[in-house]
Amino acid sequence: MTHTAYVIAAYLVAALGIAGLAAWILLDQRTQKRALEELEARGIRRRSESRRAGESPR
Amino acid sequence: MRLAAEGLSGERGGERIFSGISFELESGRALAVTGPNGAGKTTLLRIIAGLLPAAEGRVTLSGDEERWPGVAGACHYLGHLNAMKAALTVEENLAFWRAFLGATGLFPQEALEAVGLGGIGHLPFAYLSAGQRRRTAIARLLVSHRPVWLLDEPTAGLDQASASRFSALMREHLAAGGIIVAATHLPLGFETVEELRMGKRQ
Amino acid sequence: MRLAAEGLSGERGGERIFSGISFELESGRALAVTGPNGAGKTTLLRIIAGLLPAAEGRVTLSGDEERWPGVAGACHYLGHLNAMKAALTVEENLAFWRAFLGATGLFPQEALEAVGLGGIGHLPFAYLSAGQRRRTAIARLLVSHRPVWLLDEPTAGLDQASASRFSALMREHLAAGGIIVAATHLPLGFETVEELRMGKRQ
Amino acid sequence: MTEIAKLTERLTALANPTRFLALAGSMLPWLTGAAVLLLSAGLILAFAAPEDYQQGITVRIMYIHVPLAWLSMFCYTMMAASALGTLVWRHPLADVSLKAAAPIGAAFTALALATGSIWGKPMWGTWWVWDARLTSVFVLFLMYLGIIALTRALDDPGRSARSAAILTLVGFVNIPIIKFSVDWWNTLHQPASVFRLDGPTIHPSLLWPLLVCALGFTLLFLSLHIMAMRAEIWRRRVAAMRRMSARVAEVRPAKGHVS
Amino acid sequence: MLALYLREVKLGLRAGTGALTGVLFFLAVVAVMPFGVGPDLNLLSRIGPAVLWISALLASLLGLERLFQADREDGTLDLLVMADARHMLAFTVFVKCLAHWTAGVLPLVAVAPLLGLFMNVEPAGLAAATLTLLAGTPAITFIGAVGAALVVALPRGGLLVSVLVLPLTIPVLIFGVAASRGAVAEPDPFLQPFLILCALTLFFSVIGPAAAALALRHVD
Amino acid sequence: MLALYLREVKLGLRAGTGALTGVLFFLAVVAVMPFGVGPDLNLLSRIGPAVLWISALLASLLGLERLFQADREDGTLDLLVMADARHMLAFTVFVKCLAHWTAGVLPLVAVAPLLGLFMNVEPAGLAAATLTLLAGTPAITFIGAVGAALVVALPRGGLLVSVLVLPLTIPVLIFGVAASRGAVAEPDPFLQPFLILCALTLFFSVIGPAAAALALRHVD
Ligand code: HEM
Ligand SMILES: Nc1ncnc2c1ncn2[C@@H]1O[C@H](COP(=O)(O)OP(=O)(O)OP(=O)(O)O)[C@@H](O)[C@H]1O
Ligand SMILES: Nc1ncnc2c1ncn2[C@@H]1O[C@H](COP(=O)(O)OP(=O)(O)OP(=O)(O)O)[C@@H](O)[C@H]1O
Ligand SMILES: [Mg+2]
Ligand SMILES: [Mg+2]
Repeated sequence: MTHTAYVIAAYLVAALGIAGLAAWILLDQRTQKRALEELEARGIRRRSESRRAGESPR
Repeated sequence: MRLAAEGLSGERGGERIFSGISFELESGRALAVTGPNGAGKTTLLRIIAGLLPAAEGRVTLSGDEERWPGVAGACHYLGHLNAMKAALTVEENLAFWRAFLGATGLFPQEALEAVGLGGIGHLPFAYLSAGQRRRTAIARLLVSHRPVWLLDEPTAGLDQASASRFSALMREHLAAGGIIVAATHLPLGFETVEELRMGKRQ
Repeated sequence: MRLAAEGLSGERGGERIFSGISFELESGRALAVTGPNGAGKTTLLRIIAGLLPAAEGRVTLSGDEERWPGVAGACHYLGHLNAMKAALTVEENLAFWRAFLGATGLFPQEALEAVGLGGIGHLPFAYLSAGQRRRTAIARLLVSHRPVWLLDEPTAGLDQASASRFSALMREHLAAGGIIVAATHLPLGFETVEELRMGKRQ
Repeated sequence: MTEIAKLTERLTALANPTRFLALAGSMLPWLTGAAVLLLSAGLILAFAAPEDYQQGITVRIMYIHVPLAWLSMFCYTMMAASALGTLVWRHPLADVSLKAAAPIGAAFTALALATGSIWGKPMWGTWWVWDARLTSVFVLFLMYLGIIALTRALDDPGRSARSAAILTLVGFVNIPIIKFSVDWWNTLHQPASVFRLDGPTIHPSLLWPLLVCALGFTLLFLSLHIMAMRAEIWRRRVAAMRRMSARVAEVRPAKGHVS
Repeated sequence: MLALYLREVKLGLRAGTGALTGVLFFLAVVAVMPFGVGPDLNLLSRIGPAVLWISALLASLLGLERLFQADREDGTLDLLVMADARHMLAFTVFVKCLAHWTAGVLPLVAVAPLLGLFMNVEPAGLAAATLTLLAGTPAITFIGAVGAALVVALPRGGLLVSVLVLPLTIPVLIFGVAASRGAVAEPDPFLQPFLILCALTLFFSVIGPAAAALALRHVD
Repeated sequence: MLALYLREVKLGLRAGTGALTGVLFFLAVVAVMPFGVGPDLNLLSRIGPAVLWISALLASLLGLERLFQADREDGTLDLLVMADARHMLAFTVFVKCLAHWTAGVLPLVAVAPLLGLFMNVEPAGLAAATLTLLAGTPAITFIGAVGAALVVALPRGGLLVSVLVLPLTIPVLIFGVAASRGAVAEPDPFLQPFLILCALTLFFSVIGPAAAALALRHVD
């Protein structure tokens, strides 16, 4: 049943690919969030925050 | 004719460089924009010329709307770069700009004489010295008429004689009802000038 | 150490631009080359730097032959162009020149502080204003030691503060036994200067 | 207020990154959960479904291949919509959406290609043929990579937004043309060797699991996309704050005044 | 506008290495093909038009990245953008593309028959290939302009331009080759793909400059 | 010198995120090929090595003419020439060539095996093609450097001279393709053209930088 091997390979490739993509995105998220928290902890604020309390799109 | 800026703010790379700049210039008036390096003089000129979007505020030109409907179209912009092709001769360069911008000014040869370069029209632009290049770029202002001149350090690299010759050209332009906005570190050499000092930056 | 030129003549495009120029500069002396646009100031500097062949005459550097066997190798040349890559950051640019020219001077960050640009080492060179670019090029003179500085309109586009900061740097270099040859239309801002006026051309 | 103006306003409100972040934060767990649930249900159904009489067990590849292929096209459509948002309404969020979607789209397209290839080996006897559909998917993949390369090459967010949007739109206009031309090309030279996948008219027993899977993959795509958008927003804030902190000591925004 | 066209052509011929390098590359590709497929003249003549088209496509990419970059570096681009009111920017881009094509691609089309001869393509095929090149290559330049405009802010966009542009040019290539083949291989039609090719060129002559102008507007 | 090498590579890569662009470029060229010659896998696998070589040639030519021009336009070239006493100019040129090759051509050579997937080239042919590319493409860069230097040194005449120089790349191309073909097509030899290819590269790696340095010395 070599055909089963192809099915398994396809599922494996898809699973690995999606897992890799998800891991990359999650990791990226974590890195950015950490950096942001660290900067905020150092007391740096974005301009829009320092200008008014609310948020502006840019 | 009147060039007006209201509450202009400029951004570069997502960062606010200046804000709240307003001025009004009638025909025949000049504005000298001064300030330290990096203050945003070039940014301001480019915003007026429409080459950069203003973060806030706007620039308007009023007085002769059917002839000059937009600001950009009514401006000559002389930036840090000369906008000439090194491979073409001086005269070819000027002739091109004259044809492209509208043949409403001097002929290339006359314009060259006005900046004191009468004899070198046939040289490739690449062969000119730094000051001669700048003067060629100045000659470009003369080959086609525009009421507003935006000049970014026009006299950098010019010798004394050329600088005063250029002052005379600017005075003439003002006398004919033109408007000038010039960013500069050096005195412009005439009197009818308002000054806009831009902020202290490193 | 002594930089001497004997009977130099310069040609451009087969045409004699100047001839019979001689001078001698001891350690600690500066020469200001002045003259109208197209007089041949840049040409003279490039001949000294070995970038152009002299039509006649020669340039010699004597005093410390084993360390500085040739003239070109002993010179810093600051031309009209800044010799920086727009795509690299200011600090990368300076670090490269430091490594390439020999790491015998300040670190990039120190050099940047010396020209008053301490905070912008991380910006791409393309983002700098005209004056900031020039000051970065000046910082290049500091990252590697050369006894002779050849400066071509070094202060064009600098604001007042930067120009006087640069005068101070030049004075320091002279005080340390250096030699300066500077082509300029503006006063250099210090006293130990000899002047070489180049001929009248249009 | 006209309908359009109202719509625009609502969109603008949603374009506020902070509001988006809040919304994303509360929605993400549900979305991800639903995606996982649907996907597992779909796959169980898929393996419970009968084998195809012609293709045998390999038909199971369909349950991942087809949703991935659909999503690769769906993703590009969404990017084109975002591009319009950037160019017409100048939403900051539209650009974030485009930039975040590109790598996901590229990955899905690559997986569609890979699973298709793996399916092709037993079915057609070769990993790859220059068949019309396969070729246009391959070209789509190249365009994804081109967009990624462009967004990565420009570091200034504002500038890269416009560039990427223009490229995406030009590509979007071009995709039907490519599809059409590739069809033409392929039928022209080699009518015999073309693999027409009219296949078995899909039996409901195969169709239902497929639809469930497709929905699951779509939800998965959406949650990945929202996460990537969130990361991108944070990245931009970090970059802006770094720039500010580098200069904050020496820079005060200049106030102009005419003397 | 005529002034712009003439100047660009002059520059292309005078300074840019583009044109001749293009022809040279073209030559190299055609010269190396026989070594690739072996000395089978029959096969060569069969793939002849295709080889001509592919090398023309690739050769048009040479120098394309400088289309706007050179103007940006010397400040010309600013003035072209500012003149939008007088000369619509999209039209300016159109004229620049045309000039680039005249100076860079047209010489290549001109030598195509010669190279076809080397590859043993029969006269009808040669004429068809040349004709399709003439009708189709402008489309490549127009598409390329979009890529060039997108990377104008990048210091070295060379490879990137071709990466962005190549996938988009596939339809042009397909119909170009189809038409030139149609002229020789009997059952295949010539006119239909040729007309589609012309339509493509017209289509991209509108889309390309418009998109490029959009990208150039706020380059800075 | 290492600093120069690293900087040049960085410059080459920074523009288009480097390696990705190289790979992508290659994929794009390969993708375009079948549209020209048709989807016949047999034929494709035969011209595979030639296609590889052609795309490598194109990639090396793209941006090559800017090798010194960019340095001249921003004033870097002056300083490189003046540093002749510290770093011999010919060696500087050599390093620049190497960097150009690393950033522009090497990524392409590295992904050459991917070709197998799409063009059905057999493994031996693929290995041979990759090997010949690795050995031969530097020669193209070295030859190109002479042309690039001449264009900078003689803005008017340079064009003509560089067109005289660039045809030298054709032998490299021919031997490269011949060697990669020799590995698969039985009667043809592999070793002989391959050795000639290596000799060409060595020869030009000396001649090229020396000639280019000579041309650059009095650029102004
Ligand atoms: C690399 C190879 C392949 C690629 C890139 C590919 C791509 C695609 C795409 C883009 C679709 C969606 C088409 C649409 O909905 O209009 C699709 C659907 C489909 N593919 Fe593939 N495919 C590949 C190989 C295969 C193979 C080998 C088979 C089976 C023998 C297969 C069977 C199907 C089926 C049954 C559908 C769904 C039917 C439909 O929506 O028309 N594919 N594929
Ligand atoms: N393309 C750009 N991207 C990001 N920042 C930029 C860009 N161009 C300029 N800047 C920054 O904007 C600020 C203002 O620059 P601008 O060129 O307007 O100054 P300027 O007043 O003209 O100075 P100078 O007198 O030196 O010409 C500078 O700090 C500069 O670093
Ligand atoms: N590459 C060249 N080929 C031919 N002639 C040239 C070349 N470069 C400069 N010239 C000519 O040589 C003369 C001297 O030029 P040079 O650049 O030395 O002047 P300069 O004194 O530096 O002027 P500036 O103050 O404007 O910088 C000029 O008349 C110029 O036209
Ligand atoms: Mg400025
Ligand atoms: Mg000078």
